[in-house]
Amino acid sequence: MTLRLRDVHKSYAGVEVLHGVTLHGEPGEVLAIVGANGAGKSTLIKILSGVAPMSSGTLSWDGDELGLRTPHDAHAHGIRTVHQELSLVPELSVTENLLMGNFPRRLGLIDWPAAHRRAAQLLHEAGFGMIDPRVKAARLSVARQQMVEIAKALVSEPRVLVLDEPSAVLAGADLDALFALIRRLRSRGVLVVYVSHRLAEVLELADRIAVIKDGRVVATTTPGETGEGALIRLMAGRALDRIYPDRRPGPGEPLLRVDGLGRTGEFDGVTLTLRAGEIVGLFGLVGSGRTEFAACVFGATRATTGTAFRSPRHAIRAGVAMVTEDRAGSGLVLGMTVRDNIGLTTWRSTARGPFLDRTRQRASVSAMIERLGIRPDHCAGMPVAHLSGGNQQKVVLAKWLLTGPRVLILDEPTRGVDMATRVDIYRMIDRLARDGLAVLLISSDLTEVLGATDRVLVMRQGRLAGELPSAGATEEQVLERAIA
Amino acid sequence: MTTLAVRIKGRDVTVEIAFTLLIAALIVVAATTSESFLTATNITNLLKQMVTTGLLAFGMLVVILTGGIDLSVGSVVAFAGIVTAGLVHGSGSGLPIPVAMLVGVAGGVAFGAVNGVLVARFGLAPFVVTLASLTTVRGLAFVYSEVPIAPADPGFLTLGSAMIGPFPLITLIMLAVFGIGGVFLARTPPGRSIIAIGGNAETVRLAGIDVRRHLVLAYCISGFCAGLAGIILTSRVGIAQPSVGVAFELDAIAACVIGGASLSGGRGSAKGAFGGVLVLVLINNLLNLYGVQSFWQQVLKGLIIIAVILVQRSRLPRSVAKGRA
Amino acid sequence: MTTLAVRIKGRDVTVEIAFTLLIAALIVVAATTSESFLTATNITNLLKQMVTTGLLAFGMLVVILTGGIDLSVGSVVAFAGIVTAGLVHGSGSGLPIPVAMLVGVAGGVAFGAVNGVLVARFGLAPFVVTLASLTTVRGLAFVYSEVPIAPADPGFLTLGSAMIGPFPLITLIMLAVFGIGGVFLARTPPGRSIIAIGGNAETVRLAGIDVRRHLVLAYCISGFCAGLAGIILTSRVGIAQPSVGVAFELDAIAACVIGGASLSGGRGSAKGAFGGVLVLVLINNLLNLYGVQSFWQQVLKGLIIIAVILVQRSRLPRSVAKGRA
Amino acid sequence: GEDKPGDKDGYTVGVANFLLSGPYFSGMDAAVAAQAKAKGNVKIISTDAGGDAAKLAANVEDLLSRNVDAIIISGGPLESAPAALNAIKAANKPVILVDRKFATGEYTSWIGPDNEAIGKQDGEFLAARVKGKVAIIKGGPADNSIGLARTNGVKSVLGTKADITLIEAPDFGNWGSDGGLTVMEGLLAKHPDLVAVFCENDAMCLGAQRAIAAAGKTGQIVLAGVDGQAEALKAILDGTNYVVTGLNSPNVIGKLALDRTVEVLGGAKVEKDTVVPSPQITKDNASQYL
Ligand SMILES: Nc1ncnc2c1ncn2[C@@H]1O[C@H](COP(=O)(O)OP(=O)(O)OP(=O)(O)O)[C@@H](O)[C@H]1O
Ligand SMILES: Nc1ncnc2c1ncn2[C@@H]1O[C@H](COP(=O)(O)OP(=O)(O)OP(=O)(O)O)[C@@H](O)[C@H]1O
Ligand SMILES: [Mg+2]
Ligand SMILES: [Mg+2]
Repeated sequence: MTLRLRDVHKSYAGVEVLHGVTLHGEPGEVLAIVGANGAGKSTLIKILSGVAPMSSGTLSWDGDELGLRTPHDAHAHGIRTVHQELSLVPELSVTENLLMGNFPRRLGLIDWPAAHRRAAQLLHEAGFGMIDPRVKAARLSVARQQMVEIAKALVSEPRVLVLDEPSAVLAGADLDALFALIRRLRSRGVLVVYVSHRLAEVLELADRIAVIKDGRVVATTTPGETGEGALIRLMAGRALDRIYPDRRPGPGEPLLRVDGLGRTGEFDGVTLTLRAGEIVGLFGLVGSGRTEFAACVFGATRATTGTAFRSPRHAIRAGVAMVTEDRAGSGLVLGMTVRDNIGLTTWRSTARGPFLDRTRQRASVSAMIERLGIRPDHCAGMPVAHLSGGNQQKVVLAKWLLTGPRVLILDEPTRGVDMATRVDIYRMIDRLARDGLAVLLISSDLTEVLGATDRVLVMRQGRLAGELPSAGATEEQVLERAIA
Repeated sequence: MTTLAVRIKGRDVTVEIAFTLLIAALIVVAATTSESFLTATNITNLLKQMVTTGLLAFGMLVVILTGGIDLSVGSVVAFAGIVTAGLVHGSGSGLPIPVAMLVGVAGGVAFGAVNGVLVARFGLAPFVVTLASLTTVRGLAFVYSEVPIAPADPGFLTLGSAMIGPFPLITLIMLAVFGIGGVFLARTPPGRSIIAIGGNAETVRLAGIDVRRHLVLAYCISGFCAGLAGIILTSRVGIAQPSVGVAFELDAIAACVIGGASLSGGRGSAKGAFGGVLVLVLINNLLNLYGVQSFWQQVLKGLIIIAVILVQRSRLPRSVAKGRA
Repeated sequence: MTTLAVRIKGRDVTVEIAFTLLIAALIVVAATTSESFLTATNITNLLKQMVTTGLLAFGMLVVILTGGIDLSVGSVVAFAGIVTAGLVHGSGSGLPIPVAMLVGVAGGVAFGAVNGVLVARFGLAPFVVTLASLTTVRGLAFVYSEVPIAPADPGFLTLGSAMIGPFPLITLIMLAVFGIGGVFLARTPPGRSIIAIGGNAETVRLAGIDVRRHLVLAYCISGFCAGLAGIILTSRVGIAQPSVGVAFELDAIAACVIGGASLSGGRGSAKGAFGGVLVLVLINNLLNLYGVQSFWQQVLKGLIIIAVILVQRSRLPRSVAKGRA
Repeated sequence: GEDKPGDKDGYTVGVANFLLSGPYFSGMDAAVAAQAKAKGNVKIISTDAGGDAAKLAANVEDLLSRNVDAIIISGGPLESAPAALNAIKAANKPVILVDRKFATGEYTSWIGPDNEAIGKQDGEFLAARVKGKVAIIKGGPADNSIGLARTNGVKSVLGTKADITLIEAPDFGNWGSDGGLTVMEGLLAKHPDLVAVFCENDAMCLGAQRAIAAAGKTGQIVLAGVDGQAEALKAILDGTNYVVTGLNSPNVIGKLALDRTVEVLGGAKVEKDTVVPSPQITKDNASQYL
């Protein structure tokens, strides 16, 4: 009873990204896969789930080979996958997204009441009972959509459950619910393949850990015989003496002041000031309204009380930049090249007369690719859709840094970003702050929110529920303010 | 969150009510301002006049739900009609009327299948595929018979003229299509899959559902409706003309959108589309009853359509609303 | 990895080469199989006959790039033509020809602006908005004058008949539109923004670019091209007919898609659209030179279009290809 | 209650146009209305089916439901409308056809031209004038037998002449000037040596004339049309290469049609079919029709 990948190769458009991966997993274990952005984790998983065919190699269960050609084949063999990118049908109800393809029927017709009951039960069993199965998926926050994605994989008890960065958008209680679920499944003999950049949770959860680097398995180990530092060294090929930079000296003059900002049904009476040279963390549970608050400040949505920028245009003119949490939805133009995506914000400001200044665009873009270490390093002309998740995130960041912002709002900027790169990002934010920028770092990652910032604001149900200096504050202190 | 859901539900409901009120309003206005509106004859006319657009609109709706579009329906109407009439008329070799009609409808389904395969199997843009078949099928209709065909057999007019009690048979047929079709979309797995495909084809594929087969099915349904409309139209007019049906697709599409369907797929309902058909037919009927001069009718029709979808718009979430077809 | 980019690039190039070869092939076939193809007269005809479709295709391309569509161009062609002719003809009160033509084009831009505002400001589906204006504007053309108008002044014919060396003036005008337009799309911020909007309007909006204004601009450009096509066609024919231009939009859209544009927006090029126009015009011209009978021409035209976009398809990534309009 | 015609001072007459978007048809509609105005006691309700046969039936039904006393059908390219005619019969109202005589179905009276005769006229005129290649530009498919009749007329004359070869354009001019232009351009490319062109209506001829002028063959090719559209008459009068057309005046037909309708309503016994003469129009007599 073993799932075996033997000598798996995979090429996109003739370029090999997996160079002979050999890996196995046993029922009733949690196999974690870690690796830098672009290492090939998602690709491996696409192969496991029949989404993308392998170029060569074998995938076998219990000795006999599974020729997976479609996701359907994978399902047939009890292999269920939660992919990195959210993929619910927004217009349909949670119930329908969950049961798609196998509805309860009466007289050949779908029995909706029964369907809703079944969905509610599924969500409950998965530990996500707080979600109303009748709501349209589009109405759910990113985090809750992720929960639905996970519940989807449990419609029929899987033999193998593959999770590609499921925790990226989860925090607090939701994250605990997920871990509990994974442990339950393991105890029922399910093989759980778990991809994550959050090494702490990997070490806490996994039975075995496979480290992938540049399309090869460079090590398989167990939490017992390794630690974060060691893993990072394996992934990045370099040691990271420390993750978070030193605290910055006391802040300078105020750059952005928000006073009693509110938006009906989302957040209310939020007042804060961002000063030059400081990094302010904004923590909150999912659904607490941080994203909505940020969008409103930036002028992407209209405030109902208080004043913010009239439009993103005005915000940018005033030197404000915002990295949104939804990369595909509002961060990138997936059909366009990396160059166009990075240039988007500066086309007009750098134009020569009526024309784009192409030479200047080229120069600044390759400078950014260099500076942020976006891989592959010659990606400027590639469709951004062909980059790995983490590298796409860097492209978004690059786009905003080019506007030379004085205030930088980052909504979950390290979501899906590997440890080494996170460290780079923390360093970069730190450097920016030291150069006199004010940074608002929205994050659901407690350690990050305490480690990388000077002070932490906590949001609860759309209201600011407290402020703490990051130095010396404990995760418990932050959490208790975040939980109603 | 429940409250939110309710609010959402509540919101949709308000729009549907608004839409129903709109139609009611149209009727009231008509009834009060034109003495001839509520006459038995006129009501019967309305019932008959909504049949062609109605049938085409339902077929179109199914395709639109997948995120596609079917521009070829007008040509298919002509083809099905002329072939059927030809087979009945066929000197001596004339088929029995029902058989001939079956063949006509089958032809419609066949063209639908071709469209569907080109879209699903080869991933071509539905707009262009059906634009091409609009041209080709129209050509074939003329190739089959350049001259109009009026079957001698008076029985050929039965389908188009028969009344069941106070209701024209053809109207009941159309209502049946909407009824059965509505259930198909709302209560059967293939129906739901078609809607889901319009929302996010990739997700449906990942759910292990055969997207291609469902796409083909959708276009076949549209072809079926067009074929049916073709034979009904022919039997109603009494003569089949290869040039009939030009631009029929436009009214069908308008009806769907007026009924709240989104041309990017995933949103729309049989109920809505039927409402859309009512609105269009009422507008035409009214403008005629008022004796509005033909060209002004066109001017007004366009403006009214805009006005109506402005009401509908409130249903779209902002994001969706952003300038996409 | 280097190879990857090159290969991807290489891939695009291969398709473009294939496309260019296709056109070349068409020309060679034509030249070898029909003695009349390479005659000065026929070449001049080709150059003239591609003008209307060409102008409309470029305007359509810009709208398609935003993810929209403009069905109203055919009606706008008629409106611009009849109004211009009317103003010139105007008994006594006749305007100078250039002024009248300016007014005609301005009318086109105005209708474009209305379409654009309805799409951008009110978030209505472009298909339905322009479908409605197709109806309304056609109506207005007839309201302006039910009967054709033939301006007495022979100067009215100059624009349509003037030759610059061996080239018809109007062809040069169209080429200029493609040239300038191509640069606009490839090399200017608004041009790039229009393409980006088709890819992901929300991202563009958050990047501080005024999506609405760019959408309106796109529809104005389409209206401008339609207006220009209208006055050119009228000056070429010498008579303005309110009924002219029906279904012109279809050829324009076909040209864009044959040229590799995606109707869901974000992908397409002026070069490609121009190639599409060439293909369509060559097909028509060939079928005529061969004396293919009209209905068979229609049948073949549809089939050829399918064939051509099957070649184009290789350009689309699978995901995009999935059954969306 | 259903009011008997005659026992009231005025009539309501419905006009069902198959399509108005053509100068000939809108002219017909206008002529009927004008004559009604002249008569004073006749109210006109005009409808347009926009080229949709079912909508024509629907419009006729609408008119009947508005209880008109009689219906005039301007069928345009529509070959017949049995269902519409049946409906009118069922409501036992008189129906007068203008221009288009329906192939099937019962009608009260028809007033229109003899299209084949017009074709013959043009043919004879050309035969007397030219030798060599003569092109024919058709408006549309033969499902519109009006055009067919005109072409047959021409063919019946020119087809028999040894010194004339007929060339039918492969595609249609769609009854419009722009269509006439493009079709003619195609013809000129393939047959530079044409000496004459016959078009199934004047609109196409006017376009064809432009193409010929652009090709610098005005001196070589003469044109013959049908209808008597104002621009054509002017071109003929000016002595251009547009040499002949046959009058098919919607004004005349429309006027007669309304008079005929009123006669019928008045209970008079009327002629079933009335062919309106279509005088040949050339440079010599063009002035009197302008
Ligand atoms: N469709 C594609 N076409 C071309 N190259 C691709 C495609 N998808 C992925 N790649 C490349 O394959 C490599 C591995 O990508 P993959 O998404 O598996 O990385 P990953 O390990 O999941 O990274 P992340 O942690 O950022 O998600 C990357 O270099 C990426 O650029
Ligand atoms: N399940 C839900 N259903 C409907 N609306 C929700 C739901 N969850 C959140 N919302 C709305 O969205 C707002 C914020 O959601 P969101 O989860 O984006 O906030 P957040 O703090 O940014 O959390 P995260 O960034 O982790 O997603 C909530 O205040 C609420 O109005
Ligand atoms: Mg990944
Ligand atoms: Mg958020």
